[in-house]
Amino acid sequence: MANTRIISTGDAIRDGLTEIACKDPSVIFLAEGVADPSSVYGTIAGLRNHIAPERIIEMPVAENALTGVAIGAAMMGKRPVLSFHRVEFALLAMEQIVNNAAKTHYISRGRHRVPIVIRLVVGRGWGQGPEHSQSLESMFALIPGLKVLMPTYPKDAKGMIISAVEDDNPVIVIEHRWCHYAQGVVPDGYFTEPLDGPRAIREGKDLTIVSSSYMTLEAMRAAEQLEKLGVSTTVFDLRVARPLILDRVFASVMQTGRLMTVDTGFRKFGLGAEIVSEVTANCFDKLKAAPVRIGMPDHPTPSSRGLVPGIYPDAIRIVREASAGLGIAQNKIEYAVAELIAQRKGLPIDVPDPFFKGPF
Amino acid sequence: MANTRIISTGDAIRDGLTEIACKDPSVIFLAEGVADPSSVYGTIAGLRNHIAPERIIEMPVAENALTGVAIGAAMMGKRPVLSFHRVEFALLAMEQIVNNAAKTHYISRGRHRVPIVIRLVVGRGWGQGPEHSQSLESMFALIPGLKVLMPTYPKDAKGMIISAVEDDNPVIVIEHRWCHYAQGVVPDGYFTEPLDGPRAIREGKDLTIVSSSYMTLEAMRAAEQLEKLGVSTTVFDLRVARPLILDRVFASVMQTGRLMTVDTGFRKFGLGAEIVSEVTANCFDKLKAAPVRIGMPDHPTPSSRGLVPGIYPDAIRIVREASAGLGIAQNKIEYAVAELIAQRKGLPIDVPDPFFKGPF
Amino acid sequence: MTNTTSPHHGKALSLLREMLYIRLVEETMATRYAAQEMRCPVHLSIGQEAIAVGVCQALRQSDRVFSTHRCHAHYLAKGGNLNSMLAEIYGKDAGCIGGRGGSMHLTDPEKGMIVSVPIVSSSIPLAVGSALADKIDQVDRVSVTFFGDASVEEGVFHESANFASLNKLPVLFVCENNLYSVYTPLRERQPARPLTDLAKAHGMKGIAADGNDVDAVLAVTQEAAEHARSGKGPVFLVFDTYRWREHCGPNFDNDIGYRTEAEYLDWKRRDPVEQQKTKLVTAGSLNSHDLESMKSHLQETINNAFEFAIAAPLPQPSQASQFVYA
Amino acid sequence: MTNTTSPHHGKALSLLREMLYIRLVEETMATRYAAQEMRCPVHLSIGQEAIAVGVCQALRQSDRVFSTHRCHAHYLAKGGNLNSMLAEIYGKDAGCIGGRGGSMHLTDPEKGMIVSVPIVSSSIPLAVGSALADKIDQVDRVSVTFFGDASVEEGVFHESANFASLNKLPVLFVCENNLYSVYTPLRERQPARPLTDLAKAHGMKGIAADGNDVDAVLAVTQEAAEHARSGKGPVFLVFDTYRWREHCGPNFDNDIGYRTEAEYLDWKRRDPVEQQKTKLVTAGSLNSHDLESMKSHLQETINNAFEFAIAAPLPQPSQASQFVYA
Ligand SMILES: Cc1ncc(C[n+]2csc(CCOP(=O)(O)OP(=O)(O)O)c2C)c(N)n1
Ligand SMILES: Cc1ncc(C[n+]2csc(CCOP(=O)(O)OP(=O)(O)O)c2C)c(N)n1
Ligand SMILES: [Mg+2]
Ligand SMILES: [Mg+2]
Repeated sequence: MANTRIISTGDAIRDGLTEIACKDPSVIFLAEGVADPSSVYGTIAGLRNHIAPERIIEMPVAENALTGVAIGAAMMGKRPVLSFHRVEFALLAMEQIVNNAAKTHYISRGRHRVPIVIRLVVGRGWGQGPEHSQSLESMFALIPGLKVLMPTYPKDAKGMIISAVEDDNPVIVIEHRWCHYAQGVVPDGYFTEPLDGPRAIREGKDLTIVSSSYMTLEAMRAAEQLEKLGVSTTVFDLRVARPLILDRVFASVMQTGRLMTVDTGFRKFGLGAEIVSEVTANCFDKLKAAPVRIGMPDHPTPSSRGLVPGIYPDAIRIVREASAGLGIAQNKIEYAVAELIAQRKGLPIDVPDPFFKGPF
Repeated sequence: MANTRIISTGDAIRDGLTEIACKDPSVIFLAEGVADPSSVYGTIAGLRNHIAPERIIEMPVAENALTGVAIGAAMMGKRPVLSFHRVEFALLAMEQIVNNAAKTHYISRGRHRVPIVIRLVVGRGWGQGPEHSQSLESMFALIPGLKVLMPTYPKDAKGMIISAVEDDNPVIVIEHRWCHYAQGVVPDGYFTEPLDGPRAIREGKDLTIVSSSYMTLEAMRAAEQLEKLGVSTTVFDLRVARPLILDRVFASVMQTGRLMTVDTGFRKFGLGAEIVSEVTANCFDKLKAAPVRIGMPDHPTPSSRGLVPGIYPDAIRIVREASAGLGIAQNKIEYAVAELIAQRKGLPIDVPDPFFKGPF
Repeated sequence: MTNTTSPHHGKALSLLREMLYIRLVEETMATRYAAQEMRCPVHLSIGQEAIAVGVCQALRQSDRVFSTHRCHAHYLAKGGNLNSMLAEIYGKDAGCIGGRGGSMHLTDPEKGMIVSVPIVSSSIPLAVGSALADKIDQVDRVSVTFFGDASVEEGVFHESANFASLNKLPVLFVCENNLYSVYTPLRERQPARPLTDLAKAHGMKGIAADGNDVDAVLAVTQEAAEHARSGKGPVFLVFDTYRWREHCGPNFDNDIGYRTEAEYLDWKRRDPVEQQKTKLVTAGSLNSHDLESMKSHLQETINNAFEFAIAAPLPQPSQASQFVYA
Repeated sequence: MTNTTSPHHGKALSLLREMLYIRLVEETMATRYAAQEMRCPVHLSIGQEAIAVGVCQALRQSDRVFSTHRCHAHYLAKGGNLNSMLAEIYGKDAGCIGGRGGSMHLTDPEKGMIVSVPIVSSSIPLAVGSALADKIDQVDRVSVTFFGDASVEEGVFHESANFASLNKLPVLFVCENNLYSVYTPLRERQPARPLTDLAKAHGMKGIAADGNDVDAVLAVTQEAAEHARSGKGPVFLVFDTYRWREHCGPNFDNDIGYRTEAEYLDWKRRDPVEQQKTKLVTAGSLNSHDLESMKSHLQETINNAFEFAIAAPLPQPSQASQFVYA
């Protein structure tokens, strides 16, 4: 078996990209500051030591054209990895993404393929403000022809990013900036993870949670506390928002009768809406209560730390909403909440939690 | 009372825009071919006879900047009406729409307002193909700060478009090209319709349908046949996809226990997902069956008339899916379907139906 | 195209034949459109044929072309299969993409007709991406993006031009300036200045030539292709021309008021096909008999292709859900 | 800004004071940033002050400014309230927008600082829209859009320029060319050519001047504003300059390798504040005592503003859901 190391999701993504870049000479990289001292938060750092400089392409601040350029190169046999520092910048490239990336294989009756990876980072913390913090995954999940990934944990992220580059379809990878800090055990070298949808990372019989990206870390913390309250919880890390394959979730809800979805993006019109609708359609007779959705509130995200309390869903909210329908004594709930607060050790609201550490 | 005439939704929109343009000198118009012989399918024709030419502004083929220009003018006191011939063209302007249009009021703590109207037309028929036929309302409905309207009937469309222009928020109006042809009685002169959400246009006690835009016309045809099958149906014309106010729908489902949503856009991640999730959350105990969603299938829309049968939802599909759970004899269903087919009088699949005519 | 060319025919004659071929294809389409069997929008290039032909004749088969909503001429000039084109426009399974796209999406990858995209300017960066791939692989291929005069109004044109110029990519940006975007004249969309100034803004070589003179188009494109192929960077080519018929559809529309019959007649006098014919006749390399036989040969091929397309079966609805994912 | 100006002070002195004021505000920010109380990204303009000041001094209060992520200097130069700015950056309720945006969204509409937008080039068309409104209303106001050298890479810049030029709108496109986009030098993002060629491409007047010489900036902006105001159309102004500190944050970063200390020192020798100081001293209109008193006056105002911002209360979480809809 391969050696392993404890590294962060950000480093795992870098390692994965480096592996596949070394393995497949058709992989090319485009980004603003592609080889600068930061190299997209270090996630594409050091490529120059491994591959020819022609494959590392600086992009002017021109997201729409450069997405099209990457699509054109992909149609002609390259495997471009395009990295944007924020999801928002991809709003400039929606036409290329929705039309040329998503539909060229279809329209060409399979003659062309668009094996492009577009990485989008969700900002959070340190006053990012309303235009550097949006998590718009449902905008991309809406579009047939795209694949949409939301990796959470280091090992999974490394294997998924390699699979994404190897996939013959356009793949949008939404990376939460705070996931970049999550630590975990990751095998060295080349390996892939299947892009096959939600994965149960904790099994329980009373409640099914489907959470994505950073919210999975909060859901796992919540599940620990819920266990103490006597609620045994299955947590699915969504991983793949499109194609959305929910069979395992159906099977779980068939047992638990209860579903909660937790999005990093907006609650309204978020991923949770589709998941809840499908689960309701498939598990109607087994549902013990209406599924619950958690996500960002229906307004832009302000910058000030004074304004954000209560906006970002967290383990506390999950515990409160999950225990609501289950007749758990209020004092027990408050005890669990107090423990969650204590875990944060007084850290300000706008920096990543200390619980990120530790092997998964 | 005002005089009335029977006109089409397209003409009603033109009349509404002309009324408000005459009433409010701050209303300006921008479009590609703003005053050409077609003038956006005639929906902004003849303005030159009513208002100063400076208020009718030709736009170069530059959707992103011109959306920004309209937003800038709106912030400075104008009420721009921007018309795009296809929803797809707005994909180029998503950054301006999602950031500057939707958030400037919020970010400026209410100091600025963006009273802009952006009209987007959904294409259908005559081989439009995959990039001239998309109905992407859920992309816009996702964004807090926007209002999203989907007018269907002539009178409502005229009143709603006037209300949209008078509204102090950015309003996206998604107009289905086939709705443009729908005929109905419309009062002359100035009047408004409230932008207050779904409206029941038919009342029944067995089933609640929430349909939007062109699909409401199909839903109404279906409801007529369902009546003959003994299923009494409430049909809500959604009208407003954001803000999504569903109280009346909840009240109806509380009675009927059954919900069906019918979208012009994709079924997956469509408006129906949010509606179903909310209704399930609010009416769980009264639901007799899992809500059913109908919408476009999970692939792009091809051009050939040979490929589209079965793709666009229609009255026949609504009748079949609605009667499925209700134990209606198959021969009765086939009879209703046959009648719906007969109503089309052998018309090809890719042109609007004859049932568009007649006062509503 | 048709394989009637014998080796002793000169380039000039083959240029004429290509243009005539495209002209006849589209005129036949225009005639037959009223039958309502071509059930998709059509954007004809009648009057603009010299550009497609002149440019493509300067290319190698391995060079790549990227086109727009107005793609028939590019498709044919690059050697695209006529049967597949017409079957596509008739929505048939035998269409180049099985009826999925129709007239605005013509594709024949084997012939280097990579893709046509009906969103204005949307295919421009694709051509640049193709050139980037070739540059990385050190292949001496040229990628060509055809577009109209309105396309330079879209930001993505500028973004693409900047990137192509910066990286000295082998791209030809071919602007067919037919003076209109739908019904709107150029002067109502752009300030007055030579379109080649757009090239200068991006540090790129720019050349303007008469788009109705196929020899001129061929000559400057050869120069440009040589420039791009040899690693000197992209070239922006501007060809003035005129669309004879309506923006979308088979009819003439000089009566509806957005342009004058006089303007049309002025351009019609400079018909690229007639001009080339006259050149050849004057030079004594073509007589009216040869011309007529060329015409009837071409028309026969074309008629056969129409019959093929009309007789061909529609695709099955079940195919509509195929090829969403590779 | 501060109201210490007495009428006999000349323009030159007030230019110096404005620049010094901005310099001292940002240097104080840099010093205090480590306290981790300004919890948002900050993009400092230290080294670039002459452009904000020279441009804004050529404007009327009723003229409008649209800015970017790097907006502090524009905000202050246009007369924005310092207390409100610092409170905003400290995330306080008294901030110019109540802590909703932070450092990249500074706004003071009463002073004509209409909006700052941190998406590159996103505010450019807003300024054009403002000018369109004024043109329709026949108001002789000028709208100014400040942006960096990378912004001209975005298509929306070109689309905006084309439209403004076509309609002869009173817009000044002010490009602050500090040679970098984050860590990437201009030469790795754009081909070599004068930036003013971008103006020509859009049939627009373009002027380049030394962005570290406030007199030069003022002079060309006065000329440009006069041009735009009198209906002759927009003007593209290019000012070369240099950002002294890191792209985002309070530190120097010449050690990390994307640019050289030598380059920085070269530009530092052309410090806009020092140059103006020298001019005044040489002309005998300023002595070191006046200068020191000016400085300490300014610093006192600034310190008070920081104390105000630090002491001001945070907004209430319940406010976060307000003002979604008007
Ligand atoms: C992004 C976008 N905006 C608008 C349209 C509608 N449209 C289709 S063709 C066309 C005119 C384009 O003019 P030009 O580029 O000069 O090409 P021509 O039709 O003259 O060949 C327009 C505006 C579109 N297809 N895509
Ligand atoms: C559309 C978009 N792409 C990328 C970014 C990230 N970004 C923020 S500032 C910046 C550099 C802009 O450079 P320039 O316009 O020269 O302004 P400067 O920072 O030098 O003042 C970049 C790329 C962004 N904010 N918006
Ligand atoms: Mg044209
Ligand atoms: Mg810069």
